[in-house]
Amino acid sequence: MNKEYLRDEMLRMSGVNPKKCMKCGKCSATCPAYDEMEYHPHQFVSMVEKGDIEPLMKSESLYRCLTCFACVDRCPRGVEPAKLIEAVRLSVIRQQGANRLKADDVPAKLDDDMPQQAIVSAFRKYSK
Amino acid sequence: MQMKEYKPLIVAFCCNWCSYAGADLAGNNRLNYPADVKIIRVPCSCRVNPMFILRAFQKGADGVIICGCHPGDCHYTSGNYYTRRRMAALFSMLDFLGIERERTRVEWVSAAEGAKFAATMNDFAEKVAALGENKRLEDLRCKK
Amino acid sequence: MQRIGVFVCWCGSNIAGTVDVQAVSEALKNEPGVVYSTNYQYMCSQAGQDMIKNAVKEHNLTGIVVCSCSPRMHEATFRKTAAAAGLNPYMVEIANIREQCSWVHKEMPIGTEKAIILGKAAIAKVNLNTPLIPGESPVTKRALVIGGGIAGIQTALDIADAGFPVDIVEKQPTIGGKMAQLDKTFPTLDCAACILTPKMVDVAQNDKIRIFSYSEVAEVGGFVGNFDVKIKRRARYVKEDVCTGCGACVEKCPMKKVPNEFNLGMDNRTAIYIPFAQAVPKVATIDPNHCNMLKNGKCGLCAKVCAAGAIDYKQQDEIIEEKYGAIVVATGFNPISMDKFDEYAYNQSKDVITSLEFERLTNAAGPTAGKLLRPSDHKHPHTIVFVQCVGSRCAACAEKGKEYCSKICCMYTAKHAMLTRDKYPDTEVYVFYIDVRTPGKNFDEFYRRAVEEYGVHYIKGMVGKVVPEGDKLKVQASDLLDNKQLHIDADLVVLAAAIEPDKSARPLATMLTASMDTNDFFTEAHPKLRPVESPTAGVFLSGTCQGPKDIPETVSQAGAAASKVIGLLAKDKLTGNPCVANSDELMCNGCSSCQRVCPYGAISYIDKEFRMPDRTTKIRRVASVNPAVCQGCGACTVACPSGAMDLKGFANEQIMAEVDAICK
Amino acid sequence: MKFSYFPGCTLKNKAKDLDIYARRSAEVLGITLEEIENWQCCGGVFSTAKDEVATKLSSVRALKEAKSKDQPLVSVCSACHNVIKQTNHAIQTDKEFADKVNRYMAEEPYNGETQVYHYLEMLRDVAGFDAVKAKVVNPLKGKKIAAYYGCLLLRPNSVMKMDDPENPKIMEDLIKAMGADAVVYANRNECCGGYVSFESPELAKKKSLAVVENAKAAGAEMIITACPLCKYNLIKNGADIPVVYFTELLAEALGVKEDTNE
Repeated sequence: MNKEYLRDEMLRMSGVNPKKCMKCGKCSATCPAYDEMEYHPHQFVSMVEKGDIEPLMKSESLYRCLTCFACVDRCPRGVEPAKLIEAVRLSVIRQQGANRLKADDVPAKLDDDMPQQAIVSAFRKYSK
Repeated sequence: MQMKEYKPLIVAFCCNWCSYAGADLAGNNRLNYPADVKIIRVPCSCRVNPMFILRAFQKGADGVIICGCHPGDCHYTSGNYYTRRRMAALFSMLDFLGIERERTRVEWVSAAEGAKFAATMNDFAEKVAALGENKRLEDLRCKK
Repeated sequence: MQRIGVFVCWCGSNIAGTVDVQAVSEALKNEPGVVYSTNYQYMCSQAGQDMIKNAVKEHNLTGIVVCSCSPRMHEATFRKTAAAAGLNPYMVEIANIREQCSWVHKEMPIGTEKAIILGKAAIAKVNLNTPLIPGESPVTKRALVIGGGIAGIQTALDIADAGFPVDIVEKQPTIGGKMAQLDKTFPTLDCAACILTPKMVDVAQNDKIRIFSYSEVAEVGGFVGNFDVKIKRRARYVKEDVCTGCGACVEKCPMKKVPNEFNLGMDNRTAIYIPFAQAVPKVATIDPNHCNMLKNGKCGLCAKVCAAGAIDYKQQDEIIEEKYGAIVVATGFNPISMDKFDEYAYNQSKDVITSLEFERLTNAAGPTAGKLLRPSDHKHPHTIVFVQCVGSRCAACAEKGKEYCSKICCMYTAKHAMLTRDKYPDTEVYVFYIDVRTPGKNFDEFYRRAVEEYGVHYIKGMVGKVVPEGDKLKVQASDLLDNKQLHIDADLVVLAAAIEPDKSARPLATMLTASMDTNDFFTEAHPKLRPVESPTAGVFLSGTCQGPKDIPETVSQAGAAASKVIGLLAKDKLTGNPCVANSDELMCNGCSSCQRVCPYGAISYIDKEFRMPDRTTKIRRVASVNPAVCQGCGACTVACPSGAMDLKGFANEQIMAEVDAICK
Repeated sequence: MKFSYFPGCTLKNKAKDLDIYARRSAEVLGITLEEIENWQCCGGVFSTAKDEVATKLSSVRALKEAKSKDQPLVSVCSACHNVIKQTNHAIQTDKEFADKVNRYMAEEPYNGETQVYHYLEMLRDVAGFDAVKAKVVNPLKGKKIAAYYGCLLLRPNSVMKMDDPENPKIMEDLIKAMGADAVVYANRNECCGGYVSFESPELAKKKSLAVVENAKAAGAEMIITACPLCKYNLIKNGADIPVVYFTELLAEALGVKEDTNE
């Protein structure tokens, strides 16, 4: 896919300007899911800026982001990396047949105490 | 019938510290721009009273441009900010009166920007010429 | 009616090549007011100038128009010529037919036509010119320095050295400022006290310098050369001229639990105190918020033990009034509050400290007598994490941090890291940085020594979170080069807090009508060419009040500010620019619009008595321009709704006449 | 004072305690909660994508209903509050989004007029913690309680504006008002692992334990939270001190916990 197109699409969806990044790495320093991620928040910012988005789309990292907004709040430049991750993730699951979580898979993952909130949130994050 | 070639009449107000010096630099570097542009020197762009601009249009000017130091560089610290605000108000009023937006302009030209000065004047003169003669505010009593 | 002479210059072929100078001088002959018109090869030459002088006499000229090069080139020359011929120099106008005509137009007819129009505009203006005489004002030969840190000290010493009296106003009980709190100074590692305190003594002993400590500037009036300043001397409840600084009172004071601001609250002082041993002036001060005698009339021990009888519980704040010719602002900086950065747990753990606190912790005169011990349990820290850029380069939101680089942090952190490793080699030291910025003489070499010789771990990345748990500080950070998240159990975390201008600067700027930027740093008259002057005449800038600076830079700026002050005070009279604003009192309606837009505070309002047609008198509030302060920008002339305000030399009528001449 | 109340799906099922005690406590404090009719699930997480519209409509409908009654909107669940408040903010600040949303709204458009409160903000700003303190009949004397905020209550701060996101004190102030001791610990605003517990329980476990350990190290005997998912994660991953909803504790302090005639 065309790099510029993909990048512009991500920027439009997220409303993020990755050029504001000063590459301090505080987003990745603050990320609670860092060790579970192949690409880290600061890499999302720099790779999206370069249009290097396809590797991100294929990465499991998309589903490890907890949407806790710590990177958004602590970024000294107001870059908001979580919004970029969300944009890339959405652009994947919006593709046909790309749902990560299917209704049939849910029962196996449930336990008695799991709140509804967990299920609906996971659906929002993993499926379209 | 052969029309006489139309030449616009353009008045440029230039602040003494930046834009007037920028115009001098354009001269030093022999950068051409139309002779239709006549410069009036003012200490600061904020010295330009909207009355001067109205008077120019009244007397038959086709375009008026105000040049000042770049925002933040004003010799008098904040004069060009006043210019920016005042001219925004004036230009919208002129627009209301039917004087096209392209006939007025505020431009920031530093003392080092001779090239920018010439380019600005070329562009402005071209745009004004394209609009043709300005009739709206001309006071018929001023006609000889 | 004026009698105007027009002098068209050929400038060799520079003008004559594209402009028919003969035609120009002919065409301008018949303009209103013109009685003489000629042209010559080089008007600026001696022969050309003589030609003008002779014409003035011969034709009884009252005004001169020179059609030549830019006024920025030779306006001054021709004004002198006019003056030599007995004319007022401001009766000369230049039509710029070189830079703005012959050099930018190629064809002779076009150039000639434009030159004639420019000449007409200049003639139209001269017809309305009036002789202008620059105002003169006397100079009070005394300077005021506001702030007694290293910047203020150096400026005062340099001014006094040139023989002018100087007063220093310092709001703390002692001069010395931030530098007095520092341990060592980069990149030479000499001790701050060793180089600062002799200067403080010099100030104290200099008979040209007066120190108003524990004092603040309360009001500023007047203008360059003639400032009237009110200084509030806060009551210190100790007679300054009687106290010997023996310290007996401090020893006996029973109120020993007052947080010591000199050590940033890391230990306590007494209610009557001398901030530190080398304080200047070395006199005690009673803190009225903590003194039992002042609060409820019980105690009075210090008065009993004071052999000199210096204690005076009845002392009151006092306002003194002084006159100054120049004012130097040296109000300095403070580290920003860490309240908005609690991801670093500054408010949650005593062992998360700022760099200035670290400075006190390692200072021999500090709370731990120079031993590096953790504030919480006084144990020696074995792992120290330094975090750079806390609040600096922060553009996310204004209430959190500062958009600018604080400039000094990279170097002092390298110093702290190096000194720690030098004194305590068993300590692991980590520095988390975004960039290491070390532009300065021997600065980068210094930083590299910290890395290469002292084994400080420099890691590119930021700290995201500090979690105090047990007696450890769990530091979570990123290592961008290794693409790893690090977890370090630290004993001490040191934050390089951004610096900001002192809070007193903003109200002071208002009093001085000196401009500030959005960060509350004072703006300089020109960022490159006039870096130590404020745009407000007579106000000069020294040190960090103008922007982040280290000590060498501060000292050189302090000296530069002093030299500007000396240059001003050396004059007996100040000659102003006569092209200043001028209000027609009869037309002024007293609305204050002009006052609000004036960047210099040159306009004030006075109550003036007017005689009415019926022979009664009426008092009206009218604008009055101080010609010594006005710089002649003309902002007020446009703001004035009644048309009362005008600018000499660039009057409404004159500019209108130019417009008319061009548009004819 | 009357509030429109958005309970949310979990509060009708697994987190009934959070709901019931919130209602009872509000009553004691003289606040009426009117449950929004036909509310729909908020979706649990707010998508920050500007072009994501349909998933935010349930929040908009609730907001619009509150507006029609001229009432502020309150919710207790952190997730519901986060989604509703972010949606409201998006409508207020992103005109394109507001236009798209309003294509789904019959008749009256909605432009972000409703004021959105979290129950804690309602206690602080409307009832006042002093009033809460005055109504306490069973002061929780001597209890060392740690507030767990998680991420959703506080972040993103530019939208939520509830408290200092790095050093919040709203729940600590409530704990003090109830007569207990508030334990302050750094991880109280760190994520528990959230919905990722669904996919990678190990990650959730690590994060949850870090919170619990930090609270315990600071001396906590109990953790309170406003979020069903936080509570689930902390308990499931082995919290060995009680984790309860703040409303349950509030009801206890106000003396309405045992009153089960709902």
